[in-house]
Formats: sequence, structure tokens, C-alpha cells
Amino acid sequence: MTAFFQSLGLSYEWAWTVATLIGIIVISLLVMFSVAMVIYVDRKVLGAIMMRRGPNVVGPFGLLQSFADGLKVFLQETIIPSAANKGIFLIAPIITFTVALAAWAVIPFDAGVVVSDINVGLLYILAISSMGVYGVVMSGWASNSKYPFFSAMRASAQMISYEVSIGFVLVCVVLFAGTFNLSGIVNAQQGFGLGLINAYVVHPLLFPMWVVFFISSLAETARAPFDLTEAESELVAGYQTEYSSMSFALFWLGEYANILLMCSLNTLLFWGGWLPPIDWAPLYMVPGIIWFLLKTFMFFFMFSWIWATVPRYRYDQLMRLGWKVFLPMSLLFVAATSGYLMATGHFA
Amino acid sequence: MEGLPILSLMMCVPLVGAALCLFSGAHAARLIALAATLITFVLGVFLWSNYQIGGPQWQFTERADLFAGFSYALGIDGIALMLIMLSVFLMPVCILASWTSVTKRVGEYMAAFLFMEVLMIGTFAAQDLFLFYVFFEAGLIPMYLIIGVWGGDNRIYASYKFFLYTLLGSVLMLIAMFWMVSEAGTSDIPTLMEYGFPAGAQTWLWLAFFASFAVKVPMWPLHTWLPDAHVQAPTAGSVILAGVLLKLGGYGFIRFSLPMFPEASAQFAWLVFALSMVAVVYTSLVALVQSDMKKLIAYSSVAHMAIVTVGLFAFNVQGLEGAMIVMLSHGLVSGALFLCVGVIYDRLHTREIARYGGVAINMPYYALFFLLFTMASIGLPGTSGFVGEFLSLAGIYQTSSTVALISTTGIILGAAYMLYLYRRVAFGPQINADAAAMPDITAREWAMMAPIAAAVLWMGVYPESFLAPMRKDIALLDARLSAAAPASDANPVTGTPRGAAANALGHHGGTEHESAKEGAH
Amino acid sequence: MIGIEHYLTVGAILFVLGVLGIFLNRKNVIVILMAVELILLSVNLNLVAFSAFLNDLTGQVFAMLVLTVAAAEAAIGLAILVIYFRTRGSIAVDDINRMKG
Amino acid sequence: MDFAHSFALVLPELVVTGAGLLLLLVAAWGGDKIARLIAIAAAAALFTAGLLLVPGLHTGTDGPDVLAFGGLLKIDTFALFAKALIYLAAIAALMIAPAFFAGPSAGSERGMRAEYPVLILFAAVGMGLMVSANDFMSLYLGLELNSLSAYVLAAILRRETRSGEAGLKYFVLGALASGILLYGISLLYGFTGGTSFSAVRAGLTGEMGTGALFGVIFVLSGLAFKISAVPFHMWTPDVYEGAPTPVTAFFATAPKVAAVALTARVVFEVFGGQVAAWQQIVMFMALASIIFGALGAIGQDNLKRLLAYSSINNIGFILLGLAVANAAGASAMLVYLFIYVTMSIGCFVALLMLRDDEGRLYETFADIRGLSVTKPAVAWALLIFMFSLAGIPPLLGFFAKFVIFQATIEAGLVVFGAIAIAASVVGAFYYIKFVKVMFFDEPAGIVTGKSGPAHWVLLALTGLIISPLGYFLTPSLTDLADKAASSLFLAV
Amino acid sequence: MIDLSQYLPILLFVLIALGLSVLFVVAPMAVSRLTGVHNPDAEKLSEYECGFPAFEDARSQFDVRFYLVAISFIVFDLEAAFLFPWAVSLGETGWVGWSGMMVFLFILAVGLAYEWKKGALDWE
Repeated sequence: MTAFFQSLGLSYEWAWTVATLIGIIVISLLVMFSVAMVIYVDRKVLGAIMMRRGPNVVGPFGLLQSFADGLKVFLQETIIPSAANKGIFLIAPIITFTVALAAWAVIPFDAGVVVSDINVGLLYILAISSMGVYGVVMSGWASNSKYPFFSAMRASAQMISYEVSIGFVLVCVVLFAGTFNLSGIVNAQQGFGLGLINAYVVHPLLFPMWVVFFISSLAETARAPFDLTEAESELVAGYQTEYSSMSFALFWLGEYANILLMCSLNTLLFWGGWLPPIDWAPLYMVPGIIWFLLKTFMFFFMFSWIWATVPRYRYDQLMRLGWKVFLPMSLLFVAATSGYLMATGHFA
Repeated sequence: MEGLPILSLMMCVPLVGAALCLFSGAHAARLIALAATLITFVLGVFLWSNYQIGGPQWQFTERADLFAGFSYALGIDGIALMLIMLSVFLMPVCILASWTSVTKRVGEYMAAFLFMEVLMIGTFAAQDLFLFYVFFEAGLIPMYLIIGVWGGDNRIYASYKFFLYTLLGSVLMLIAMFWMVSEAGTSDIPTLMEYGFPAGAQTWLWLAFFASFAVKVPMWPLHTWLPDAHVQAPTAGSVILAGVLLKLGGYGFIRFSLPMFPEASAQFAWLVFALSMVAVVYTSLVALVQSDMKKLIAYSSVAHMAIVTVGLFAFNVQGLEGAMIVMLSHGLVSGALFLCVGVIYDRLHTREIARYGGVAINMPYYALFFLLFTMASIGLPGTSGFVGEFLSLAGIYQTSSTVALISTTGIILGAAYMLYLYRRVAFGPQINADAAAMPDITAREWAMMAPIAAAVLWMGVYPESFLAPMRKDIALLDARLSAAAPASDANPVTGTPRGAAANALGHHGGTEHESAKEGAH
Repeated sequence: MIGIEHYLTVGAILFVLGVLGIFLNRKNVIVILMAVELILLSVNLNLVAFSAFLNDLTGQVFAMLVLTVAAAEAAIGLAILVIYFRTRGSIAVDDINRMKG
Repeated sequence: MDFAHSFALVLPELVVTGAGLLLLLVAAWGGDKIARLIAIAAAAALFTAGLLLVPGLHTGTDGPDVLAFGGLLKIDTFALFAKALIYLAAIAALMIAPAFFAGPSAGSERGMRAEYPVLILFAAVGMGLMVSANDFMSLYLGLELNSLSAYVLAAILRRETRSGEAGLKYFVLGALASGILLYGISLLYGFTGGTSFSAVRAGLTGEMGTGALFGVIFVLSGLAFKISAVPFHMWTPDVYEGAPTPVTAFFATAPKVAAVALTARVVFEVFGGQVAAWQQIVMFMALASIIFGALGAIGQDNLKRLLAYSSINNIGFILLGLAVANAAGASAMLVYLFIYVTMSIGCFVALLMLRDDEGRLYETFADIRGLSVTKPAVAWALLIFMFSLAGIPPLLGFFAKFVIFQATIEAGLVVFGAIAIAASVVGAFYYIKFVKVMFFDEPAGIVTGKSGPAHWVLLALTGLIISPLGYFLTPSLTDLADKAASSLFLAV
Repeated sequence: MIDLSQYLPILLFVLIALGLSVLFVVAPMAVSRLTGVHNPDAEKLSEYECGFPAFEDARSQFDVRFYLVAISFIVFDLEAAFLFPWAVSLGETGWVGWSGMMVFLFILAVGLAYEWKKGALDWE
């Protein structure tokens, strides 16, 4: 794209800047648009599984429902509780949403289609996504209200608990790929399974890790069955209870953006990213971005599906799963994977 | 007798005794202590009888290298021999003196005394600088305990004062010792005694040693710990303190300050003289007004020790010999005087002079002994005190007539306060019934007093027994000092008949005449 | 261009802030913990900056160690703080005065 | 890199670490009931590790063979000496603990925590690393491993306010010290281009720049915190008072050895080319510690606080040996360390033996009045320790001061030696107060509590070493110390 | 020197994301003022408390287990920080690097086992 702008007579620096800015804005808007759409999808899937229609009034098939909702909250009054710490109260949603968007900077949608193809992309994702906890804690604290506070504590404990095992899972992937670069990880998956399947997940050592990662993704994003932070029956409405208007919506947007991010990470790390599932030339005719989006959507569908069908965990069960099952398991797999790779001469 | 480590043995016996005392009952401890001190005394006699007068300077030497230039080296010359004899002689007496008066924690008390004896012998016998320091300094521990545990009402103050004064003095000496050893490359005392330290350094070294010994002697104005310590210490503690511990200071001067730093000694002789003169006059006057017997004797000790320091810094043989004899004599006499005080204190439990009076009536033998020791303290011819003071003052007269003059007032004042004390205690009416009812001295007290009295008289009548072993050592010391002897104001001309000079005064001033003659040339 | 001295200045400022945070803070022990972290942060900044400018990886390895140890330290600090809070019911700095000193 | 060789060199650490890990699990499963057994096992592990040091100490290990793990660690005679001392102190800390924690002084939670021995082991490993560090990284790791264990140890009585407060204070100031040290290290790294001791030393030759100078100062300050030298000593009395007494005994001994040894290594091996720069600083800290340690102790009523000031005072003397900046000084320092550790253990064991009939520990002067009547053995032992601490011959404490002063004065630092010696008289003042209270005052408390055999054994052992009999040890001690000290000056 | 230019787009991205978020927060407030929806009152601004006024500090004590989780997290997450560089450089460090990390993980596992047994991971 830079070359295109250069051909318009701009210097390299300017061309690069303009191209990058356009890329960023396009991706941001795409993400936001996707979020709006997946919220719709979410509700539709839920409706379908519950044998009801879901949104179907606004626009054709209710497609514009999310936008209508968006407009509604946009026009609402922003209420800041008098007891709240005003500054932190307003910064919290900003952080949540910023972080959720910024993580997308290193996600490759196709070969070369990425804002910045840095060599430590995976670490960047880890770093940025762990900052999401700040938004949660700050909102809960700043609200100065009991239920948001409890919820924030629970949410952050939950998030950090699962982050530990996610870290170890990622080490397994990195061991195989030998790089933190997300494109590199995707490329390493080409023909991984018997020279045929473009996915890490088929490896017996990595499949369990993917399961751990997928379940941890659910917990990380506080999706059902781990949506304890906003368990309506227990905790009023989560750490964003006191929020209203667009501030409230930003949490939702951020949450869904994070869900999408986790879905895309599942895709990139275990399911071959933009590569077609099978390493077979004709399939490469389909643009990589289509494969990427398809896979990501597939995972989102699984998220919705699970939401609709799996009963909610209790909090102690959630913590037990994280600390007593996933953590030891992933630790063991790090040892096993590295040992296996050393023994098979993977690095030789 | 070569090969028998008699000095070590003399230290071993009381040490074993001390260990035994710690673990035995009251009476057993007394017996063990007495036996140990007596054995040591016998060994001491054996030591003296085997000492070759005119033989090698250092005899009975023992040596074992330890570490860090630190060696276990023992050996004595005549000076040390005499002081060791003094110590081992006084120890059984001390044990006897505490026989009945000490009733609490007897085992520990006896152990402390025996330990004290080890350290005193060690101090006098040490031939290694650091070994000397160890013995010198270690004496603090038993003495601190003796004063603190078995002392009088104000014992804590006294023990603190004693401890800290002495410690402060001796640590300064330690610094000097380190410097000397690093400069001379050896810690062997005989070698160091012949080593020529640079004059500039001598000044500092001398001052450092002075700090320690002046406290120990004690010299005015560092003496204030002594009256407190004496008053508060039990009788035997006072005896040891006055009899031996004070001698450590004098011994230090004679063994270290003078031979090792002759130039500095000469340079600072004025300081010693000045302090001593003040001490003689001032403490004698203070002694006059004391109402507490022990305090009085304590102040008299300060005055007597001033005579010692004066004699030491006279830089001639008489002075040195005199100082030594005064030390020995004072060791016996003041010890005996404290015993005398102890005897009546045991009976009446007060040291207030005014509470007594006329004890000569009901305690004639006691009065006799008391009188003898009083006279010896004053320096009556025929007693040890006379010999020492005479020699000392004769020595100093050669160096400075002024000092001699003022020091002599000490003798007069001494007579005053001692006789005054004696009069008040022994003579006069018997004011108090309980004082009048005191029984005369017991056999045990006889056993304490009689030997000392004998020794005092022996030293007074035939001092040669005591001077002979020391003579050669003192001569050596004098030879070493002669090079640095300070300017003298009393003996300016030798060989000019005094009679002629006196006659010449009739016509014109002798000194004027001399200078006129010089001017004529 | 940003040179090494800029990093060092920031590091020094952070360090001083951390030290002052420990000594001037009179309110809350948690703040002290954060001040300690601030000091370690300044150290890490120094180490990484030097590492980059010296083109030597040791500094970064060291920074990693510091990071880990800092975490362990924070963990233990929090733990001690919690047990202190449980016995005392307060974590105000001025209340930590059971012993004179 | 020959790993087998490296592992052989750190075998003692491996033994202690392995034992620590194993016992941690045993502690988790066995619970506090078997804490005493764990303590015995831990002591046995430390003893084994100590035995492993003996051959090296005997022959002296120096030369290029002592570097392990590519120069991160240096297991020379110096390190072995310090380690032996550390392990001994740690064993003592294990021996005296059970009886204390069983008594009411341990607060509402009776009985020793099973983690106590494990923490001691980990601290010992950390200290072992500290003394054999040859790189600022291993230095920092060892230091922190030790400190982190120590923080927890200080606060191990969870329901005691004082223990928690001690832990908190120790933690805050310890963390600050680490921070300062690290900041210095980061500057040194930046201005010399390396973290290994040899690299930093090479970078510090010649005229020293401001940055490097700041690095040196910060590193020294951080280390001074760890050894509680003035002016970084303020945490010591509070921590000593608040921490459980066996822990205090531990703090007063092993970490001091480690930190002093570490400081010695840093100043000689790293700043060896810049003696002028650090000598003044160390000398200042030494004299200030001696003086303030002595002055601060006056007027203290709590015995543990008093011992804290005493340790500051002693650290001053140790630093004096360091400030001499030659092998003789370093050797003297090691000798002093050994004697200091023995005296400290003895003092704390004696304090632990002073309990009322309910078993509660006595802590103030008022409590030990007339101790010589009620508990003569303990009183006599304390008398020996106190006079020894005061440096009165013929007790071994005199020898400790003796070698220090000898080294100081032989190096020509007469004035500093004189100041230190004079200040030691001030110190003597409160040591003899101890004796005064025990021996001169009328008995006050009823000291009837019984003490276990471990206490008696330790008391007798330390008492015998400190008594003049200890002089029989001194030839081999000085010999060892000389060997150890000279190894500091071998490799550059 | 490491080439930092790759990170410029990321910085730009973060800035734009931040801008968008701020816009989303501020714009509705402006809009609501313009449209007159902004109409606060005391009841509206009170915190949510099931209909009755709050009677204790919202940030009063909470379960100490949250601290435990935080502490465990700090420790384990930072161990992962060591694993990442190790994972990509295992080819160079070889068996030595591998065994070193295994020892490290073993110690970590011992810690985990201790925590587990001590009940630090339980939430009941």
C-alpha cells in the first residue's frame, strides 16, 4: 500500500504514514463492525438453540439490531455515581476498549496483511491482553459500590488465574514454531500434520493444549460457562453495574473484541491461521483472509454454542480448574513437549 | 632447676584452685583457696631461693609461640621477682581476711581471688607485650566482680568507675603496643626494652602507656576511682587492690615507659613530677579530713604512689631502688592497714572513725599491730617505709631539689594524718560501748598480721635482701636511662668542694663568679 | 535523538521517586510496596537501556532476573502485609510503631 | 564448560537445596506435628553440606579451578570458610528453635511451624550463593534468596503483632536496600560493560567517572544496609526485638557472615583497583557503626534491642578489618566473624534459656536481676559472653579485637584504630551493665523454667570456645582465615 | 541497537484506539447535554444497593484468598517469562538449557505442590 501512495507522488515517509494510518483505521472499523455483527450472531445463535427467533425487527432479519442498540446507548445520559472516583471511573472503560482494539495491531489476517509484523507479536498480545485486568479492577474500584467491587475482584482473579496456563500453553506452541512472530507461527503450521494438514492442533501433544487454550479463552473473556462476573442471579450485573450510556457499551464492545481476538488466536496458533485446512494447492485459490475469517467465525460460533448449552461453573470450580487442572497440566506439557522436541532432534 | 616451668606452675595452681572453688561449697572453697595460695607461696619461696642474683638478666624463661606474633613467653628479672613475691605473700592473707567476713557465694569469691592471683603473677612474669596486656587487662574482670558482688552499698558506682577508668587507660596502651610491635617487628619485651624508638614516636607511645599506668598507679587527677573502689571493696579486695594492683602501674613504668622510651620519659618527667607533687600535697590534705578509715588509707595510697613515681622519674639508681622498695613496702603496709580496718569493721560494721576510740584498751595486740603499720606507713626508721622513702627522696634530690622538697612534705603530712587516725581509733576515751566490747584479734587474724609485720620489719632492717636481686636490673635500667636523663636543678656541679663554694659566697656570688670566669675567657 | 542519558535521567528520577515514596509516605504501606517496585523499575530501565547501548545482552538477562525477584519480593511483601493487617487491623505507616525505634 | 566440575563445586548447595525441596514437601504433608523431625533432618543436611566443605578448607582451593558455571560462581577458600560459618550458624538456629516455639513466648500458636527449618535451609543456600558470587547476577540472586527467606522468618509468628511488624520493617528496608544495591549494579554495568566481577574490575581501572563512582557508592550503601552498618542500621533494633528469638539469633549470625563476606569480596575483587574510593567509605561506616552501636545501646532496656546495637557495634569492628584493605585485614575480619558468631549464638541461647515458670521468655534487664543466684550457669555463661563482647582479655572476644586492631595499626591507620579502640570502651559500658544486673542486683524474677539439652549443649560449646580455652583454636583459625583471605587477593 | 521502527505502527494503533475510546466516552456526554437528556439527581447518582442506602464502606475487607491468587499469579506468570526466551533458543542451548529449565520447572512444581497441599489453591 505504501508503494501505491508513493506512486501518487508522496515521499516514502508520508506514503508509509498514510498507508499505515489507513490500515489501522480500516482494521479498527472492521473490528468494531465485526463486534456489532457478532453480537447479533450471538443472539441469533442463542435464539436458534432456544428455539426462538432472536432479533428480527430492526432491519432485514434484525441485522441492524446492534446498530440500533448502539445508537440508543449513545444517546443515553452518562451517569457518574456521586460516590465514584470520577477520573478512574471514566478511564476504566477507555482502557478496556483501547486494549481490546490495540491487540489487533499484530494479528495477521493474511500473509502480510498485518499492521505491524513484529518479531515478538505473541508477547505483545500477552502483554496487551493482561492489561485488560486494569480496566476491570479500576471500574470496580472507582464505582465505590459493593457489587461492582466484588465482581471486579472475582473477574480479575479469574482472568489472572487463566492467564497463567495460557502462558504455558503458548510456550508449547512457541517451542514448535521457534518464533514469537504470529505470521511465523502460521507459516510453521503449513503441512504440519503429515505434510497434509495445516494446523498444529493435530499433534497429540498440542491438541490437549488447544483444549486448554480454548477453555481458558472462555474463562479469560468471562464467557459462559465462566461468566461469573456478571452472573445475573448472584452478582447483579458485574463490574460495570454502575455504568451507563456509551461507557457501559465500551465494556461490551471491548468484551466482544476480546472474544474475537481469542477466536483469532485460536485460529492463528492452532488451526493454521489464513492457511487452508489442507495443504492442497487448489485450496490456496481462496484468499487467505477468507480462511482466517471462516475459522475465526467457527470459533465464535463455538463460543455461542457453549453459552447456550453449558451450565455455569461455580467460582470454586472455576478456580480449581484453573489452578489444579490446567496449570499442572500445561506445566507438564511444557516439559513433555520440549523433551519430545529435543529427543526428536527438532532443533538440530 | 632448669626445665621446670615454675612460673607456669605458679599460675596453674591457683587456676586449678579457682576451678575447684567454683564447684564447691563455702567451707571447702575456703580451704581449697587457702591451700592453693599457700602452695603458690611455697612455690614462690622456691622461686626466690633459686633465683641467681647476678645471674642472667632473665631467668626461669619459658616460651611457646602461639599465633599472630603472640607468644606465651614468661620470665622474670629481679624486679618482677620481688613483685611476684609480694603477690603470693599477700594472697593467703587475703584469703584469711575473707574467712568469716564473706558469707555469700563463697566459692565464686574465692575463685575470683585465685584467678586474680593467676593474673598478677602472669602480669609480672609476662615477657611478651601482648601477653602482658592480656594479664594486665584481664584483672578487670575478677576485680569488677569482687567490688560489685561483695562490696559495700555504693558498690555499683565504684565498680563501674573502676572498670571504665582502667579500661580506657589500657586500651590506649594497646594501640601503642600495636604500633610498637609493627615498628619493631617483635613483641618480645626484653628486645623491646633495648629497641630505640624514634624520638617523635616515643612521645606518643609514652603518653599512651602513661594513660594506662597513670590510672592504675593512680596519679592525680586520675585517682578518683581508687577511694571509691577501696571503700566499697571487701577487705581482701582492698588489700589486693592496694597491695598489688597499684603496683602494676609502677611496674608498667619501670618495665615499659622508662626503658622503652627513655627520651620521652625525660621529656615528660616534669609532667610526672608536677602531678606527683600535687598528688602528695593534695591527697595528703584530703586524707587529713577523712572520716572514713578506708578512704583515708586510700588517699594515703595515692600519696605514697606519688613518691613511687617521683622516684622512678629521678633517673638514677637511688630513685629507682627507692621506688621499688616503696612499692613493696606500700604493698605490705597499706595491705596491712586495710586488714586492720577490716578487723574492726568485721566487729562493728562501720568504717566511721568517730565510732571508734580507745580500742587500745580492749584490743591491745590489735593496737600494737596497727601502730606498727602506722609507723611503717609514716616511714619510721626500722620499718620498710623508711628505706623506700629515703632512697626515693634521695634519688629525686639529685634531680630536682624542688620536687624533693615538696615530696617530703608528704612524709610530714603523712605522719599527721596517720597519727591523727591512730589517735582517734586507738587512744582516747571509749565513747561507744559496742566499740569498747570488741574482742582482741583472733588466731586467724594473728596469722594474717604477724607475717606482714615480720616482713615489714625485715625490709626495714635489712633491705639488702630485697635490693640485691633487683640491683643489677636497676643498674641496667639506669645505664639505659643515663643517656636521656633530664636536666637537673639540684646537682649541677660535681667535684667542686661544697665547702669552698660556700666560703666563696662571702665575697661574691658563686654563680656570678663562675659566669664571670667564663666571660673572661 | 534519544540518547543513553535520557534513559538514565528517567531512571534516576524514578529511583528518587521510589526512595522518596518510601521515606516521605506516611499513609499506607501498600504505597511503600509500590515505591519499591518503582525503584526496581528504574533499575530495569537502566539495565535495558545500557544493554541496548552496549549491544550486550547481559543487561536484559539481568533485567529479567530482577523482574522475577521483584515479583517474588512483591509476593512476600503482600503476604507479610496481609498477616500484619490481620493482627493489627491497619496498614497505616504511622501505626507500625509497636516497637520504639 | 565442564558441568560435572561445576556441579561438584556446588555440591554443598545442591545438598541443601535438595533437602530444602524435599523437606518442603514433607512439611506440607506431614504438617507441624513433625516439625521437630524436619528440623533435625535440615540440620543433618546442613551438617552434611558442611562436611563437604572440609576437604577444600583443609587443602585450600584456589586457582582457575574454583570457577563454576562459566564464572558465575567462585568457590574459593574464602567462600568455603564463610559457608562453613553460615552452616554452623544455621544449625544452631535450628537447634534452638523447637523449644522456643513450643513455649508461650511464641504467642498463641504453639509449636514450631514445619516451614521454619525449610526457610532456614533456603536462606542458607542463598547465603552460600552470596559468598561465592563472582558475578553481580549471582550476587543478587543469592542475596534475594536469603532476604526473602529472612523476611518470612521474621514474620513467622503470624498472630504476633511484633513479629509481623518486624517482618514488615525488615521487608521494606530490605527491599529498599536491594533496590539501592541494584541501582548501583546497573550503573556499574552500564559504565563498565559487564556484570561479572572481573569485567567490572577491568572497567574500573584508572580514573573513575562520576557514573561509576555513583555505582560504587550505591553498591556499598546497599551492602551496608544488609550488614546493618551505620548509617543504614535503623531497622536492626526493631527487627531484632520483634522477630522470634531464634530467628533473631539467626539474623545476628549467618546473614551477617554472608553479607560481610560478600562485601569483602565486592570491595576487594571488584573495587580492588579503586581502594582509595571505597576505603574512606568503609572506614567511615566502620567507625560510625562502632560509635553509634555503642551509644545506641546505652539506655536500652530490652535485651534483644541491646544485642542489636551490639551487633551494629561489632559490625563496625568487622568493617574496620575490611577498611584496612589488605590480606591481613581480611583475615582479621574472618577471625572476628567466627568469634562474633560464636558469641552471638551463645548470647541468644542464654536468652532463650531464661524463662519464667510458665515458660515465657525474659526480655528486659529488670527480668534478669540477680540471675547469678537463680541460674548461675547461664549467668556465668552470659558473663563470659559479655566480657568477651567488651573485648576484655583473656576471653576470645579480645583476640577478635586484637587481630583487627593489629591489622589496622600495622597498615598505618593508627588514628582510626585509636578511635575505634577508644569507642570500644563506651561499648564496654553496657556490656558490664549486663554483668552488673546479673551479679550485683538482688534477684527479682523467679527463673525456674527448664531448658532442653540442645540449649545446654550449645551454651557449653560456645562458652568453652569463648572462654580462654578457645585460644587453643586460634592457631588453626588464623591459619584458615589467612588462607581464606589470601584467596581474595589471588585472582583478579 | 534494536530497530524500533516496527513498533511505530503499534504506537499509532494504540493512539488511535485510545482516541476512539475517549471519543466514545466523551461524545455521548456532550450529546446528552445538547439533547437535554443530561438530568442528574441525587437518587440517580447514588450507587446501586437494592433499594436501600449503603450502610458500610463498599471497599471494606474482602476475602484474603484474592491476595493468595494474586501472589500465586505473580509467581507463576513470571516463571513463564523465563520460559519464553528459553523456548525460542532451545536450539542453541541444547540439552544443557533443557535440563536447566527442567530443574527450574521441578522446583516450581514443588512450590505448586506445597501450595496445593497447604490449601492455597482451594476456594472453599
